[in-house]
Amino acid sequence: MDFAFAEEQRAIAEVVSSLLTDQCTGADLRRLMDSGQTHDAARWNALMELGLSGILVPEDKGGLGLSETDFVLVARACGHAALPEPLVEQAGVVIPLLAALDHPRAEEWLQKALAGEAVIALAHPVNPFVCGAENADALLLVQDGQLHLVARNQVQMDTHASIDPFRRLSTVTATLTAETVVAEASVCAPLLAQTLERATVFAAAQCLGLAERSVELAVAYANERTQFGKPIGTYQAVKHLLATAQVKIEFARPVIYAAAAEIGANNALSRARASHAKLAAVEAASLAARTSIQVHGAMGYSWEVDVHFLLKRGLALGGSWGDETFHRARVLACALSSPAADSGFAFTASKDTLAHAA
Amino acid sequence: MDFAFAEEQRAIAEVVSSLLTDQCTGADLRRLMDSGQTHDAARWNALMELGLSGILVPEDKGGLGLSETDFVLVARACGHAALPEPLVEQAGVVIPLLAALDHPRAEEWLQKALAGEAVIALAHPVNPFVCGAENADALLLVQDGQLHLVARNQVQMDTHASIDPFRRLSTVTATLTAETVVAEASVCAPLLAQTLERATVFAAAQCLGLAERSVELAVAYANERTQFGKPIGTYQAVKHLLATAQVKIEFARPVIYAAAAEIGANNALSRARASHAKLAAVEAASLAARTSIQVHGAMGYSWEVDVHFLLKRGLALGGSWGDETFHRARVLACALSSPAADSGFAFTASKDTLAHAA
Amino acid sequence: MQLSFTPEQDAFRLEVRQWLQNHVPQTRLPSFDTEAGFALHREWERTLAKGNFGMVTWPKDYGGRGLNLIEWLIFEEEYYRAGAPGRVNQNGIFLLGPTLMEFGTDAQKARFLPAMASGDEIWAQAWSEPQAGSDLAAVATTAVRDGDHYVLNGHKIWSSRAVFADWAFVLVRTEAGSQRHKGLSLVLMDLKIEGVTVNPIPQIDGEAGFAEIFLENARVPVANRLGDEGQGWHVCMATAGFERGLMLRSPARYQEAARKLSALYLEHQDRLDPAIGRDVAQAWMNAQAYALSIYSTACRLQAGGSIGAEASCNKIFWSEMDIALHQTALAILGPYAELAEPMANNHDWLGGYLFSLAGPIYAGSNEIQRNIIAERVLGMPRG
Amino acid sequence: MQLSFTPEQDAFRLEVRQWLQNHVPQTRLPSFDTEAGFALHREWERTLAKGNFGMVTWPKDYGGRGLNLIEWLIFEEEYYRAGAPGRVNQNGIFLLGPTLMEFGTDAQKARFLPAMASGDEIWAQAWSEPQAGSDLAAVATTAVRDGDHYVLNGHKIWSSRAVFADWAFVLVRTEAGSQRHKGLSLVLMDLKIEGVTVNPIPQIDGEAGFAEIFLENARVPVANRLGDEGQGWHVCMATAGFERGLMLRSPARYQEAARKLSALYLEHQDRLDPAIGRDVAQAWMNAQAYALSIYSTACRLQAGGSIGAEASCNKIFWSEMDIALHQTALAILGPYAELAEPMANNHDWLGGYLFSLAGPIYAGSNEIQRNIIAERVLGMPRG
Repeated sequence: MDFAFAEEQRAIAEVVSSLLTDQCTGADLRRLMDSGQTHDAARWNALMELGLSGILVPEDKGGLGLSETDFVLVARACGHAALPEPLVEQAGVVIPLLAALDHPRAEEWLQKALAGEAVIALAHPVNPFVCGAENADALLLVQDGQLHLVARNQVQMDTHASIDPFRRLSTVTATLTAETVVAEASVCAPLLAQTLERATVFAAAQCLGLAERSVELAVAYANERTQFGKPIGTYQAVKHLLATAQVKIEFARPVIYAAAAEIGANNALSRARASHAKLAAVEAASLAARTSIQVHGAMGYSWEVDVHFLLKRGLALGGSWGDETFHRARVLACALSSPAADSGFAFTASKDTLAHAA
Repeated sequence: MDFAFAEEQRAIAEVVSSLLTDQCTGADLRRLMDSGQTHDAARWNALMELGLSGILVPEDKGGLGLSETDFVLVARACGHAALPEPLVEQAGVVIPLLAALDHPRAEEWLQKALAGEAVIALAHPVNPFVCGAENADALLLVQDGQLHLVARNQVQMDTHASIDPFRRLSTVTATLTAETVVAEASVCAPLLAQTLERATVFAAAQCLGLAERSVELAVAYANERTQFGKPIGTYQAVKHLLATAQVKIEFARPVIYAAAAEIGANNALSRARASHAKLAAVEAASLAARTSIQVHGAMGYSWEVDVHFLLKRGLALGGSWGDETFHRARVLACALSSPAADSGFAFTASKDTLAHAA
Repeated sequence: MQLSFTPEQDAFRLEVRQWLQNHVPQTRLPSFDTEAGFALHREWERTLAKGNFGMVTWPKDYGGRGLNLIEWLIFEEEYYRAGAPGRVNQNGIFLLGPTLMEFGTDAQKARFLPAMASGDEIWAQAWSEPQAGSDLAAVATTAVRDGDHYVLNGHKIWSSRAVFADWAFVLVRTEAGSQRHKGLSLVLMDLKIEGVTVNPIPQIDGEAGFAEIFLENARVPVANRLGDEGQGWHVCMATAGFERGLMLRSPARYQEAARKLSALYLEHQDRLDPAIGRDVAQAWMNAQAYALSIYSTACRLQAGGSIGAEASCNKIFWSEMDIALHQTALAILGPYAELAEPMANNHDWLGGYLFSLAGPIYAGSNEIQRNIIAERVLGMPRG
Repeated sequence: MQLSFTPEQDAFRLEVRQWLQNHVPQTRLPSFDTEAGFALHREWERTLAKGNFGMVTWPKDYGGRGLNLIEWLIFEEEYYRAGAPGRVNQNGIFLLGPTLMEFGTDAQKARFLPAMASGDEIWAQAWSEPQAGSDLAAVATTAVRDGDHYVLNGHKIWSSRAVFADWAFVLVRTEAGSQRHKGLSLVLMDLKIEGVTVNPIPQIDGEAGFAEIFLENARVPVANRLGDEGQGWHVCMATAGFERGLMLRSPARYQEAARKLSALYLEHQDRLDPAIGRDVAQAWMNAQAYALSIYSTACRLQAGGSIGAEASCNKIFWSEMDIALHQTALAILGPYAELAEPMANNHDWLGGYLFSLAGPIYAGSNEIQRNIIAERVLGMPRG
């Protein structure tokens, strides 16, 4: 039993975090927003140069062969910066799926994606829209249970604006044939299920970063801004609002980390944990952003401060990769599944122990 | 449209309130509790001498012929004092039911009840227990849809203690025959339904009184008790806790009054209103009592202050006359019944208006 | 206690309903925080004025209908039920209009009220400053007397409607060196004069609902001062009383929102966590409770009562209800919630949610309201 | 990161489970805040001590098992899973025991620890006074030196377990005229000596979980002072650190409660508002989150870290979770919730609810914890 991250795991996230502190400031976000674009090529290239695209890809496929625990702090750092570019979606979700496909066309696109030469969007059945399809070079689509891989120029899309200035939501159609198939239904289903778990946990990790950043911004403002002759951060009401948000954060964090560590178990508890992580993180991000807006006063309701980016990203992630209804149902099913057994514990003791005691 | 109580309506409640301020203090409650009894005969007699037992009984049956609006402030005053004796249950619930029965035995017991010579308990199907059956002289029981009236000595009961020191909960059995019937099923059903509405609204009114008292006690304590060199009532955290409870109270109050005034409409909106009144009042009473306990600190968790009487009464009333599940279902049904129509308004305009506009 | 409408009230409701049926634009207008939307909303104000439905609560002498509060509530219910446009004239109707009637000279009333009522002049509020938000007494903008004019210098912020409005009522310091609440005055200023620069501030929803106003030697006639010199704080507080009290937030908007929420829930119920039904029921109850409370207060006021610190309870209640109601809608929409433009036929729940987030902040933050409740309603000591 | 147990940990779990299966009383003991219940719980402490399961976290030198934190969590999980009795010895295990080990003389350790471990001497805490609750530094009880003794005079209140306990650790002012945190000392006092009067205070649940203690010239040997004279505040804060930190509230009790809540919901599900399922799911999540957080902290502490102000987050979380969980249970029980004695086979949800209401108050009120989080975790300025 060890709940700590390894030195290297922290170091990887620190590298990403440093880069984003430099290149993904509020001013950078505002400039990108004003340009009407959703991605910044220079920042994307800089991120790709860190070589993290293959972090979850086995070494024999050209990746680093690391695990979700090695990436969860990176996802958190991306949330903290409200990063517009799809590092989490690519390195954490789509590329691992591509790497799991046993098909030459998938292999070809995998290598491009690993090299930072292509971005691949995934139309996962749990999401009614594909986020970032416009900027993608190829798309993974599901039809009749089969997974298809098609180039961007072979699809038609209908694209909507999101409240998040850096997201575009598309519905995608394409003429899919036997040639475009990259995985048969029997292979596809478990891979999509596994992908959903990863995406859920990494969405949660991003929300954790969003929540932490919202509180940081509010604290900095409250400590500086004076009203009635003293910093508003000295008022108990302001303190208690932020303390309440901080408690939500503190009790989302270990759930997210455990969900990342346990993802491989692929059982009812690990799925409930992923759902729990997302519900708790989305709630923490929402409360922290609303609290931060409130502490900032009218300023918080404007575009002058960065909180609105955090609020909107949290809102978008809340509805992606399964909404409240979806995830709460998974949690409740687990909570009610076998309340007489050991399921109440945080971790399952080994089967042997249980067998002995039975 | 007039939302105000008449002078006389306030005066009636004031008389009850004055009597209880004298004769139902915290010390009185503690003395009764120590005696192991649930009722104080002297206080009950004093209340009966006010002549309110027939307030909701038609004049031709020996009552005052007044309406629920005339009684709702009395019920609130009884809640405020955490009155142990069943003034609300008798004058507000059981006696009006008795008066609506067209049967000589009912008439006989009605006259005794009006004279303060008998207490009648009602086993309403919505309640699994009869409260106060032990102290009753007769009981109204329902079997196969018929209403029966039997003297206390004809029933067997199994009685349980309530967390509220002044309530006893009984399950009652009796040999019921054609002779004990006082209302046939066709008459009984609508009367029981009407009784439920009254009991619901008056339970809500009592909870309003409980909530108001809880806040009063907390404010008095907070203004007097000093910690760290100043009254704890000067701390923003304490103020905000109590302000939050007060907001709950302010937005339960008009719902309860409207529910009393509209009870005669006997339609989906009036029933939803009664349910809303009870849900809001129970929630206000619960929050106010918990807040008051918290403001009182360790003192609030002891029997030294009166808050625990208020907490327990609120808990007991919360589960009586329909619990959360029961009342929320009625509200939701109304909210979803015809959302395209005028049901969203607080009050229904006259049918003519709607007909014209249609 | 008599909770039903009189035949006259029913008749008035019918009149309003029928007029609205004939006049409300068929399609939703663009936001009045856009230039095109502002013009269309101004047109709508003119249409209302022609039907004498513009300033219904104003006395007849000033071109209103002289509605009492209950009639106003009926009007509002019908207005929201009909899906009529938001009121770009809101500052005039509820804040400056009543203030002018109470504090204005006859000449001021004659000059300003008709154009306000007709929609020809739309008004902005210019009170807050970067260092004077919740703490309004910290206002630093100066107005120095120069003959028949005041010369204004300063920086106003969070000025609602100011981007496209014609006039603003501005809180200034007319006594040099005065402190806090003393030495302030309220002046009525044409936003198009020299020395006035209005910069939009994009709001969280991307629209320019606020502006900052830079004043550099802007000259305002002394005749445009509202109330006596040095009485600005007093006049503002009277205005804030209108704003914070009954007037600003009619219950009808919440009842209409709760009704739409019920419809949304019914539409999606099959695929939803049934627990969301509890939130829908709660939204219905909240909207009802708010309406009943306002009807109750209206009756009391009509009987000669006055509104006091309990208005702070209203503020907290509606602002929290509004957020919760919209959160429920977004939970129902799930993955569709983030769409910047609502799906066909849908209400703009997302916009409403973002708007609701301002609720706890403006018109006196909820923290300040809780202090007021504790101190003035419950009688707790000042800190 | 490695979230599974070692074979040694599994083996230890099995050992605990089997011992508990053989020793936990078949029927629920009466509350230890009754005389009979206290005696039975003391017997249970003796049984635990015989099995060397009494003070499992104490070092072996002091008669404990020297369990590390993870092993302690496993022990607690098994303990709650087995439905074993509450620990009447809690003050000794978690508060005074560790404090004695840190601040006690060898003679004090030898005199007090074995009897504490065996259950032969049960300890009460006597810190608060009528005018010193949250503001503990306002302690007024005096201890005047008279030869080898201190002579104690004063009035202690909210003393947990004191009604039936044998000894108390008492915070007193040993320096006459000293102010606030200065001049305080902690002394160990036999509750049966002359000059000590213990009066039970009935709690909200009718039981005497608290007492007040009147001290009238009670003589305590100077040798029973814990720590240096005038160091009482320092010793208390160290003790409070144990209390507020990881130790007091093991996650297992909430996980067991959440498990029972799931079972209760399943039993009544058919007649319930499905929205209650959301509360059940939330209770499960809260209990899991709390457990994960404690496991995480335990790992950090074992790796040499220290627990800081984040313990305040724990306090707020468990106290609010506990109330919400029990409210959900009462909502499920509906009209059965008010029964003073639970129905057959049912958990005592009502008692648990009443107990949970003390959560936000004791061990540092949640208001104070929020100040600590804001100031020490978030770095906000003192008021």
